[in-house]
Amino acid sequence: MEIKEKFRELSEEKEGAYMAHIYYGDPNEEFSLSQIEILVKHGADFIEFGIPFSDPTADGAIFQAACERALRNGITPPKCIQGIKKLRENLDIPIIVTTYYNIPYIAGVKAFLSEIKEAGAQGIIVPDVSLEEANPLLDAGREVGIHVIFQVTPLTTEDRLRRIAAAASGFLYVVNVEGVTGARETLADSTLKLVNRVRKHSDIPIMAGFGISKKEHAAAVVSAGADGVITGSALGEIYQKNLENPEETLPKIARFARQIKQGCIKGYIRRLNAQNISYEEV
Amino acid sequence: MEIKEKFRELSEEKEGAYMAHIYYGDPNEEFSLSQIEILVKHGADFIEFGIPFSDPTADGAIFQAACERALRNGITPPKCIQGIKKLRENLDIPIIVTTYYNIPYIAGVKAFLSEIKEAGAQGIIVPDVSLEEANPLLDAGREVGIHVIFQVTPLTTEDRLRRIAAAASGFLYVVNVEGVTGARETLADSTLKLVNRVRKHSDIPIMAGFGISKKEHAAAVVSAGADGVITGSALGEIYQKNLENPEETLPKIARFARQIKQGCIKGYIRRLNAQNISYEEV
Amino acid sequence: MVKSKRLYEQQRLPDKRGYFGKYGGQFVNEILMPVLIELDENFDRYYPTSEFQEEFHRLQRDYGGRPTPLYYAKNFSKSIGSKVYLKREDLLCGGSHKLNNALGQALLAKKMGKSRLITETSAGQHGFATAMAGRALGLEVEIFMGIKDIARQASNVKRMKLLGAKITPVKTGAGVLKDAVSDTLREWTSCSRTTHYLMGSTVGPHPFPKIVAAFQSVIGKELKNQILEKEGRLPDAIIACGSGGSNAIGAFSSFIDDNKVRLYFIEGGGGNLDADNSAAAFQLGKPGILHGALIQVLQDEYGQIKSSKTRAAGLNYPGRGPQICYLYDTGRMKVGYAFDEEVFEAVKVMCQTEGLIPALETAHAIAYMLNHKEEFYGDEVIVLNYSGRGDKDLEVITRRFYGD
Amino acid sequence: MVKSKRLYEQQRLPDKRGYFGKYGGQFVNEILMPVLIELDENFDRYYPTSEFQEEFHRLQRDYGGRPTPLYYAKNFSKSIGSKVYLKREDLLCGGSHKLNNALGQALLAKKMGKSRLITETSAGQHGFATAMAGRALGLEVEIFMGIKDIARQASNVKRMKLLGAKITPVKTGAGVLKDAVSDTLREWTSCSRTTHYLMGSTVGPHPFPKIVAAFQSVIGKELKNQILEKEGRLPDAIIACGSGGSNAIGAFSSFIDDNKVRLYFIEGGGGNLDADNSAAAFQLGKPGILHGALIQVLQDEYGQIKSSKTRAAGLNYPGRGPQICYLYDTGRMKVGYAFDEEVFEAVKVMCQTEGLIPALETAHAIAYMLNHKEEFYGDEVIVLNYSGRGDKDLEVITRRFYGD
Ligand SMILES: Cc1ncc(COP(=O)(O)O)c(C=O)c1O
Ligand SMILES: Cc1ncc(COP(=O)(O)O)c(C=O)c1O
Repeated sequence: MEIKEKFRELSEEKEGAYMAHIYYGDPNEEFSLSQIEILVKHGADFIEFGIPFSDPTADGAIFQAACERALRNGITPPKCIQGIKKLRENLDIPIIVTTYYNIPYIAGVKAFLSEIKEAGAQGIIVPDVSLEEANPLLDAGREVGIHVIFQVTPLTTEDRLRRIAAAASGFLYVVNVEGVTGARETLADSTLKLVNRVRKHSDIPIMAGFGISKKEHAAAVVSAGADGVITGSALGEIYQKNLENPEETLPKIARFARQIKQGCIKGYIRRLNAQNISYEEV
Repeated sequence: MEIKEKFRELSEEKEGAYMAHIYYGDPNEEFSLSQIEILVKHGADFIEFGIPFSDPTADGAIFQAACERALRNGITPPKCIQGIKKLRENLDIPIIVTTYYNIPYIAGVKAFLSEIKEAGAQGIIVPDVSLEEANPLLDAGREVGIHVIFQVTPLTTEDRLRRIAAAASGFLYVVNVEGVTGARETLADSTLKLVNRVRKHSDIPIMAGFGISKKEHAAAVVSAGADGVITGSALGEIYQKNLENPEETLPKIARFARQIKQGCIKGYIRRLNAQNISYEEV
Repeated sequence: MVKSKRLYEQQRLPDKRGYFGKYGGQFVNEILMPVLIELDENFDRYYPTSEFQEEFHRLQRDYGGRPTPLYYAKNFSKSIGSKVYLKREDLLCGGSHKLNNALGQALLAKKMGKSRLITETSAGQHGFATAMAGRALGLEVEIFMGIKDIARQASNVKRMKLLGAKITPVKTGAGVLKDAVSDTLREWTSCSRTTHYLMGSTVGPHPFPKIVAAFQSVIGKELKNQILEKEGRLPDAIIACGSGGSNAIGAFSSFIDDNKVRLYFIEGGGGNLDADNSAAAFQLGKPGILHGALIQVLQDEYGQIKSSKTRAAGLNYPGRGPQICYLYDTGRMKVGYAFDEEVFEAVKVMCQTEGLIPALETAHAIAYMLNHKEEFYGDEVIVLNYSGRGDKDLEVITRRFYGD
Repeated sequence: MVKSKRLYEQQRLPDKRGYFGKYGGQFVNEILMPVLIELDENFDRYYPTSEFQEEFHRLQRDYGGRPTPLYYAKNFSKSIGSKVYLKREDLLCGGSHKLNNALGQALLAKKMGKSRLITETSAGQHGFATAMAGRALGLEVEIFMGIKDIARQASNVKRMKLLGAKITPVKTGAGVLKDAVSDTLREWTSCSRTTHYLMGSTVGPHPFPKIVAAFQSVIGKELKNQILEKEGRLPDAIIACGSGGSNAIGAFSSFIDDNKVRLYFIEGGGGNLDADNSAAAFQLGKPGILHGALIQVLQDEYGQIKSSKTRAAGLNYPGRGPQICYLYDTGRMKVGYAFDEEVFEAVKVMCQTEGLIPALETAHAIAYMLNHKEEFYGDEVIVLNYSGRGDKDLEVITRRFYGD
């Protein structure tokens, strides 16, 4: 399913979007596949499919450990791409690949994007590619038909925001940086501000990520105007507690996904309420 | 007995002089007293009576250890002076005190010389007083009646030799420095040279010391023109091997003294022989 | 090696985007972009002012001990067969060239209103230099250090602690420099408003390679004056060890346009040139993106970065800085390497000829000269950038020679 | 303190017999007299020549790293309440002022045709400096070191060994510096034709105090120019730690005639001022003869020399050099002391204010200032002779602060 289509579907359903981020192959491919299946079954609208990298500088401790384990257990980019293919056998929702730039760079950017496209991915996030370095990625993405997802932060200047919004496709990934927005400001406030700033330049959907681990976070962020939320290390935290038998944590993961998705729905309703648009409580 | 008298007596007997050097109080006073008694009984003509000092820089390892032990066992300069007094009860030969300058300096040079004089000593050797620093000692010595014994070495320049010979009284102590006279030159050769150099300036008796531990050394040095020899650490070496019961080493010490004294006698005869002066074999 | 002079005109590189030829750039998360832009602007704003220059100069001179001497190593020269001068960065406060850069960036951070410095360190030399600079300028210091390096560089860890720096152990990855850099970058994303990341070498995203090179260029400036005074001419060659390249670039800086001055860059050969046993990125690596820049880097076929290996902690980084990569690519600079065992021998030779114990890093350049005497002629004047003293490596060196 | 100017005219002291007032002299065995006379004559012959001066200057500059900076320690000044400058002898090659003298004497020994240097060391700083100077000038080196000091200064022992110096353990006495000096004197008597005894401080028989003071006087000469440049006037006080006194005399040298410049000399207080627990010879000693000179020295009622005690190995000597004794006796110089515990605190203060880890010896002067702030006024300019860096003491210092 195309990204745009998914957002249209969700807005028709009056739901915020939920994207779940995992690193494929941690601790093994089988678990990643089952985990994704469960996530989708219990509410995920997008899968952020991480291809592990040796030096994931934009990730925190949980995902660093995930990458390390996956690599130690033999995961490679080709195996990841195989994984996407396998998922596609029964999965329709958008898959967004996340990896660090050296992986596509070494494979050849265009070749890499073609391969993930062919495997069934819709977009790519490369957290260590700034707008300044994005041209090769953007060119290849356009050619191949892969959305290049950009990140913005509350610190991003107006000028950059404009230029990023212009280059962006699929959606914008809003990073709520801890410590940057000031202690007293809430997650919702800072999201609201950033959404308003983005809206001046573009109508592109906005997904808010980093540090979302509870229904309330999701609800707050969506009600403040985000089109959806992304959870990452919160998931990793669950199964990392039982790495011997990670499958045993799947029920917890299911519960977590349901919670976040509920938050996305509640937040959407709250926003509509605030805007005085009539709605039906789900 | 006065120093001069002793030398006269020895030349009448046609014997080289033997001075035995010990540090008093090592390992205890009783042993030092018995040791001196034995030395005198078996051939020593002079006793060099060492008052232990904490930093005997002109002494080698054997005598350093001797000083350290004696001090650790509680010896003090006053006890040493008491020791001289005790010796004088049955001893007639000259006693030459050896110590480092800080001992008389702290006691007061003149007071110190008076005390040792009173106790029965005839001379003093202070190995760390150069001619340049000797005036206080010389003045006090003259006043009190204690000979100040100087050392000369093969390296001593002609000018210094002249000045030292002029200041000297009692005898001159010739130090045969190891490593200075060259490896091929024998003990006798270097002594001969130095004796000849001294003789240009003075008729004062010459005693050769440092490194003499065998009859042959003594004979060689005396035959080369020295009036006698001094043994030091060779004695220490003997009793240090049995510090628990040093008295057990006294027979060895006796034998050693006899050997050295025999060397002194033989050397004297050899010299006379070489000078074609008639003599009677003893 | 007939390249146009302009190719090497330092002043023109990097370009505005931070590129030296194809190397460099700003491969970082959007979170860091505003910070890097702020840094670049502030550097361009403060650095050229006479106020900054004077303060920097005073710190370098009075705190750091600059100028460092250029020493004609007569005895060592005999073992090489040409006239060898040592540029004595070992005499800089702290024992290596690292303080040049630390003082410069700390001063810049202060001007920018930051109250805290973070950085990473491997040999501990850069961390120690940062801790000193922080204290001298009244800034807090936190240092990220791989757990393996913490164990290997115990004495520098003690030094940093004594100066009140917070040491944060990095357990991820192999627990070495590369991992510490990653962690420091992460930390920076959460505190950049108050905190400056004091990058320790000519690596990382633009403008770091430019800034570090500027602060280290004092080495080359002094060197040029000194050699002209002593020899009346430029040297025939300059040789430096390196990983990121800051001491090398510092020494080369005033000579890049003089094609007749040969430049040598010596990296860590490690145990041997087998895949996982070396730090020789020019021998075993290829271009890739690590820590914010496109550089020559050790990696596998898929682009996963590999850990480097060498006994010299300060060379134990899988990437070469962008400017060094560019100098190599254009043929302006020759690269070489030395193996650990050769390096220990080189330490011995320097100790016994000149009475100087070099850092293991520095000893790489020494080892290269000893093993490639044929490249240096009898009438030549060579300058070896003597980047640091070996005190920090004393344990390792003596264990190697005397066991335990 | 109204003394006639001539009293302090450096150039006139010592007199021909090596006396500073009543202190000094040549209390040595006749064996050494010809050697000392030869040394004195050769020093007077070579030292003033421009050839010697140039060679010495070049070594000091290019090998040693002179001039050392005069650093205005702004942050430390705040803790004192006056303007404090540090004369940075810690930046000299090897990490202390000791190399000034070692290079000078090694050069002299070479001119005299000697092929070997012997010396003793306690902190290891002087031994290390001698090993360096020996290597730089191609002379063999043997170093006598008390067994206790060998254990305490393990890292400097390693350094000296690496430079190929022979280390001879001294087991006699208390196995500390005083005993090592005695052993080196003994050794010298047997090899003086080929060997120079490179005395490490302004102690020993004439001409050593004179020679060492001359070679260290570069500190004061630089200091005077530097303070005049920075402050346009002489300092109000100069403060230095010491035992033999070489760093202090070096720093004082250009100011002895300027009565307005107060001079402070700080000795090792040790644990406390109880009889056997200190190195404070001015507090607990009296005039006596040790190691060839009449000096202020720790001793018992009979004149047996006592061992000193302090955590700073370089101050652990029972005697003060003759010139220091004289400066004290004439009232020109004030003496003070600092206890071990105060010294450790002073290390901490210097680390945390200026990012500099001082040698334990140097920290005595720092401690004195911290504990006697009332002696230094707000508008005063004080120079602290920062004689060495604390690397050699790192173990002891960190064990004190962090345990283990
Ligand atoms: C003494 C010394 N030399 C060289 C280096 C390598 O750094 P760079 O490549 O930045 O010169 C280091 C790094 O710690 C070092 O300590
Ligand atoms: C750093 C330092 N300061 C001071 C001293 C004391 O020596 P002096 O009294 O000769 O200056 C030493 C001796 O080793 C030392 O290492």
